[in-house]
Amino acid sequence: MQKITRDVLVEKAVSLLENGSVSCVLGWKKGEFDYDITPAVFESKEELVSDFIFDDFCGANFSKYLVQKTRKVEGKILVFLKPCDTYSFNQLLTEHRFDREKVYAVGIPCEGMVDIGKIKAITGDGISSIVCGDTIKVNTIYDESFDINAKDVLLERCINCKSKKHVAYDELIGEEGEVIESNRFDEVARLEAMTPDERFAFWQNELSKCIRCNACRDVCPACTCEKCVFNNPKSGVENKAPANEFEEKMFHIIRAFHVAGRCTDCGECSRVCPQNIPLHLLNRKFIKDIDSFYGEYQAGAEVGSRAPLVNYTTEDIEPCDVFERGND
Amino acid sequence: MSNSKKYLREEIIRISGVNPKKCMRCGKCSATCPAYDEMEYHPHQFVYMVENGNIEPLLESESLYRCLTCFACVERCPRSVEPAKLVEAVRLAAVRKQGNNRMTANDVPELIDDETPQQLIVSAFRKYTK
Amino acid sequence: MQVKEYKPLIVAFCCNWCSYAGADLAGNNRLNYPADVKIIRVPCSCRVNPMFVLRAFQRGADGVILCGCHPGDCHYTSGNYYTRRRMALLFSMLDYLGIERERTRVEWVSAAEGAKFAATMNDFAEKVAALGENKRLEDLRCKK
Amino acid sequence: MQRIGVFVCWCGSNIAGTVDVVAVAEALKKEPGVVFSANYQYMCSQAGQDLIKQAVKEHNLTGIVVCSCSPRMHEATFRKTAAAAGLNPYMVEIANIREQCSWVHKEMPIGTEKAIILGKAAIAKVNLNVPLTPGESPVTKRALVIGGGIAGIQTALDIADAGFEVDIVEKKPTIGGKMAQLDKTFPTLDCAACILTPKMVDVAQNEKIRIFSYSEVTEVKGFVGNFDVKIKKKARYVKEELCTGCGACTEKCPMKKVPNDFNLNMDTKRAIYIPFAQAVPKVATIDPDYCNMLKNGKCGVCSKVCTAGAIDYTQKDEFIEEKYGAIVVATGFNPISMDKFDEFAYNQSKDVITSLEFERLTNAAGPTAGKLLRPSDGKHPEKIVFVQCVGSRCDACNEKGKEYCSKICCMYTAKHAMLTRDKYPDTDVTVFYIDVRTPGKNFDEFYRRAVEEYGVHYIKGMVGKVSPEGDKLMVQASDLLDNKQLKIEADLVVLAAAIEPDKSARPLATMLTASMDTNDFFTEAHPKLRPVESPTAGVFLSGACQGPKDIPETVAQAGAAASKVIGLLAKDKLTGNPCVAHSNELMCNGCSSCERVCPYGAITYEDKEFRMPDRTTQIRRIAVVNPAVCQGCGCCTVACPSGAMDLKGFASEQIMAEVDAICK
Repeated sequence: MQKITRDVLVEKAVSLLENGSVSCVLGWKKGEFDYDITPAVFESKEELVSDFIFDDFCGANFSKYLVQKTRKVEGKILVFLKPCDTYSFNQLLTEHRFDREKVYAVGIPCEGMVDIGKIKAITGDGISSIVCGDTIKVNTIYDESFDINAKDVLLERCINCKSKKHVAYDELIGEEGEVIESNRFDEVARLEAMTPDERFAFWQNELSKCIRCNACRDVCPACTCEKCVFNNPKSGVENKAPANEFEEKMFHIIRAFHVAGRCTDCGECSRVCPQNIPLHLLNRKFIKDIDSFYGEYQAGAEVGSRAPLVNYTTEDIEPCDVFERGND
Repeated sequence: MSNSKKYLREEIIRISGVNPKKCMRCGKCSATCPAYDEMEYHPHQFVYMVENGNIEPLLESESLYRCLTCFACVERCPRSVEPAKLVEAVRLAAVRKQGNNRMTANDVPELIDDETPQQLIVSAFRKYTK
Repeated sequence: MQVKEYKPLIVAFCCNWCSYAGADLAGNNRLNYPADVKIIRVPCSCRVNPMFVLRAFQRGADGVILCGCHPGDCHYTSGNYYTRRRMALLFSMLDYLGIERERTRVEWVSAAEGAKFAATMNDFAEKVAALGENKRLEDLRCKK
Repeated sequence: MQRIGVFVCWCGSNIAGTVDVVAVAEALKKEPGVVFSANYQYMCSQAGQDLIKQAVKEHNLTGIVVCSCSPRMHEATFRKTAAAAGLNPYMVEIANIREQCSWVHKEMPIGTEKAIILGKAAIAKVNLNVPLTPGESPVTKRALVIGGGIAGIQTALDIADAGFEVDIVEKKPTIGGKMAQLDKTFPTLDCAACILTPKMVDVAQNEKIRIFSYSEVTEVKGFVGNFDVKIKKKARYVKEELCTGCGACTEKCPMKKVPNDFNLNMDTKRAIYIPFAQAVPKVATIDPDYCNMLKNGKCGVCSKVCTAGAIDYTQKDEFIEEKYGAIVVATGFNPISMDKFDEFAYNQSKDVITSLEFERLTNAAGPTAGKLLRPSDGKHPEKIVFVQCVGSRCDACNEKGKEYCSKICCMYTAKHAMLTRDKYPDTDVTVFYIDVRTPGKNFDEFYRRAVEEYGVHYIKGMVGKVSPEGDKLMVQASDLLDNKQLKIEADLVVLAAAIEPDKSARPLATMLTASMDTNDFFTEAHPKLRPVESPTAGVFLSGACQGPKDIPETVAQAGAAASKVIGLLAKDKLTGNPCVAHSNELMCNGCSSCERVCPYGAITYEDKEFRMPDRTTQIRRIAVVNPAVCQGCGCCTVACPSGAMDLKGFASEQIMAEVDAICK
């Protein structure tokens, strides 16, 4: 389905690596299965040619890796950024989390990534091979094969894609897109319209699935703290296992609050959640509230913008009035 | 203030969207009004009388129809009170009150004579095509 | 099993300069409010981390109220403006998760508003009591 | 583990009447860390304090909890008690069992139960208290005054009088400000120059005062007691130290058509000029926009006539860096632009002028040598109309004007009207007013004199329109009391334009991290109790930069600001509040969230090298709190995503311990 091919990216990476402009490349690498693509650092032409992948499973957002990587690597790092990744990239720059001089960012177009969960819902377990394309061809170890329309199994975040436009890059491959009017807040609005009891039941059900694997935190480009409060015995919220309902709720409330105003809605949290908890609905609630209370704000749209929670106006809405406005 | 007065006052304020309490009584509206001498009640009085619920005399007054709706008072009011909108609202109240004097735009042309100011014609059309 | 009379537990965070002084004034004027309200002094309402609010609920509070200087009157010029944003978002989120709205509140109480402080606490305690025990944000490990 | 002593006060019957103090003392004895517990009738009395001191010594106490009245009442008392007993004063916590317990609850069991819980919370907090020592920082004993108007002059003179060095930075070539442009001052009608210029001379002659004229502040770093300021001395192409101010150059310069801003462009000056005869410093300045020599290298007349050899066409902007202990902002005001007020025909007719222009027209040193003549044709005006509140008291949505009352216009308009009638009894003077506001000593008397003795016509109403007709001005106005619309033929219309802060104030506020209101007036630390201090420590406010003011008020405020500065500079060291924020550099992300919410600019960033566990080093951006500037609000602690930022004395752990104790 992707318009840009793996070979174009490899060629670009190899040329930059060989002329010495960059010393390593952040890219996608095939994992054990066709669908578990993992982020990887490539340091040679050979590695790139043999292992670099770009297909419909390359959802991973590399922005976060730059925080640690730029501190360790001599020379520049080449990073490939899909439109949604560029927002995280900018947000991290706003927060001074890495040195822009040490990065060479190549913007690449994205046609949307697919959700292996949705594919498995169709094919069942035991996938032996997947060939990407507008029609995804899946074979299983039970000798079954499936032809699936890629558009039918897009990741939630891609169905509700907010932007095909790159907001940061040194170089762009392919065509530039536009910011999109998405319906990403519809689901939040649907929840808001429920009764408190229904909402409570919904979240109780969802959050109780949490196994505290911390994948959402570990993948989140806004969660780059040197020391996470959940790992800090002094923070008062340290906890490493899902002890009970309260812990599950608190973890997710605090996590959402910590990234509120900084979350770019990249959707990585929901993509990686092994329990399929719709975590993006927590973050989007904050984004929706911020938009309606304090005016539209897209984190990462520009470097240096003042996040809503470190800003104020004297006319801001009172906390007692948020319920009337929030459920419009 | 009696209830009926209050009601009428609320009605005028609602129609006009004007908050007469913002007025600081500087009189600039009346100072600026080109139809001042034609009017029994002047723009600043309109604001004051509406604020006090003293609207009956306005409804009865010719002044309502002497206002050219030129918006000079709206433009120059330092407090953004917008007196012309109040006049317009009282006019509307007068129209609605009588109920049977509602015209259609087609009725306007035959009422025009040489004396009629152009702005009145324009506002008549504006009003009766609503 | 012994049936215990239900008394709500309310934690009130008060800023040192306005609301804590307002609470003192309520005391000076002998204005009653329920003993269920326990005040914690903070330098400014903006010192209150959302984690403290959750902590209170975890440990068994039935309601949490923040009191600060009126907007524009903050001793530190802008602290309460940040509080206003933080708590607006936090409360909206708690509501989104189905936690009763009436359990959380922000109120601006000046040093001169002893009567408002007492009235606010009476009202808040009454509303929280009407909701009954906090079940939706309780941590059973912390229950006696 | 702490060794805590608990002291429960009866406060006579104030507490003991509703709280069983003995039971409270007994119950709290069992709390972790508590090694001593006592109750006493009046803890704050000498005997009560002695009891505390004795217990500290006998039981080796490391922390104290006093269950008594509000900490706002006696926290300071008990901290002193602790210090006297050799304990760190910040190891004391108060449980407020009077104002927030015994006085608001009626029944003994309820009061007692709550008092115990409040005591437990205080004990839980003290368990986590650490001794705190206020930070100290040295004070540079020199003050900077930004702005050389009457506010800046008075502040500088008062500071210098106390023996401290003061520098004045003034962006114009001379100090004096707006007051130097005025003719007479209300309500006494003494001449502005007569009372101002001696002060200007005092400034020039005072050994403690340096004047940086034609200069601007371009950078401010540091904090209270230790500001580092960069000042740009603009090139005036004249060597200040050589120029004698003889004025020969200003007479010979062939470039005569330079608008004279000192006279509000109502006449012209030369390209080399001294703004006015009593200028301080009395030094010529070349206007580079008009000087032929500077523009195209042709001329050089001034250089030829200057016997002192002071002209230097190659002069460059010069930057001066200086340290200051305190900064006084005295940037003053300007009348707002009349461009948007089309109805008054200000841009259409030369005979519609602002009040400040009127001041110049009546000033003996002004363009007409003090004769009141119409700018258009130089004729004597027979009918003058004054319009008050032009651009003042406008609605917030009105883009032309200002929401506030400019405060000085009523009085100067009365002054102008009165002086006109005094000098030219044949001239008819009408003032249109909305309200006449005269709260000030002898102010209303002054206004009444204008009406009663001088026959000025005061008409309640506003002017709606001014239209030039021939050589006259047609003024259309309302007379609200007579309920009439007036049409007056006038020769001169004078607009009392609203005043606004000088444009240089906003960038200056950013440099100083001093806060401003929406109108760009500087905000005071407290509107009633700290009116001349900015919330930013070490920055003080003098004159109209803080809000519209007349001269007496400005001088009073200037003196007040000076006394605050003197109070600061008199100290050798500044002792801060130890309850300040501090950042744990190991956890800090360097993300700037804390810096953005800090109202005091107390947080800066530095790159620090860290040694990593794998023996490599990493350079990370980390936040550093300046304890001398931090006021301890704690806003940064919540903005910090990683929890690296904490507040001493109100640490997150302490507050959570209180929460836990209350909820237990």
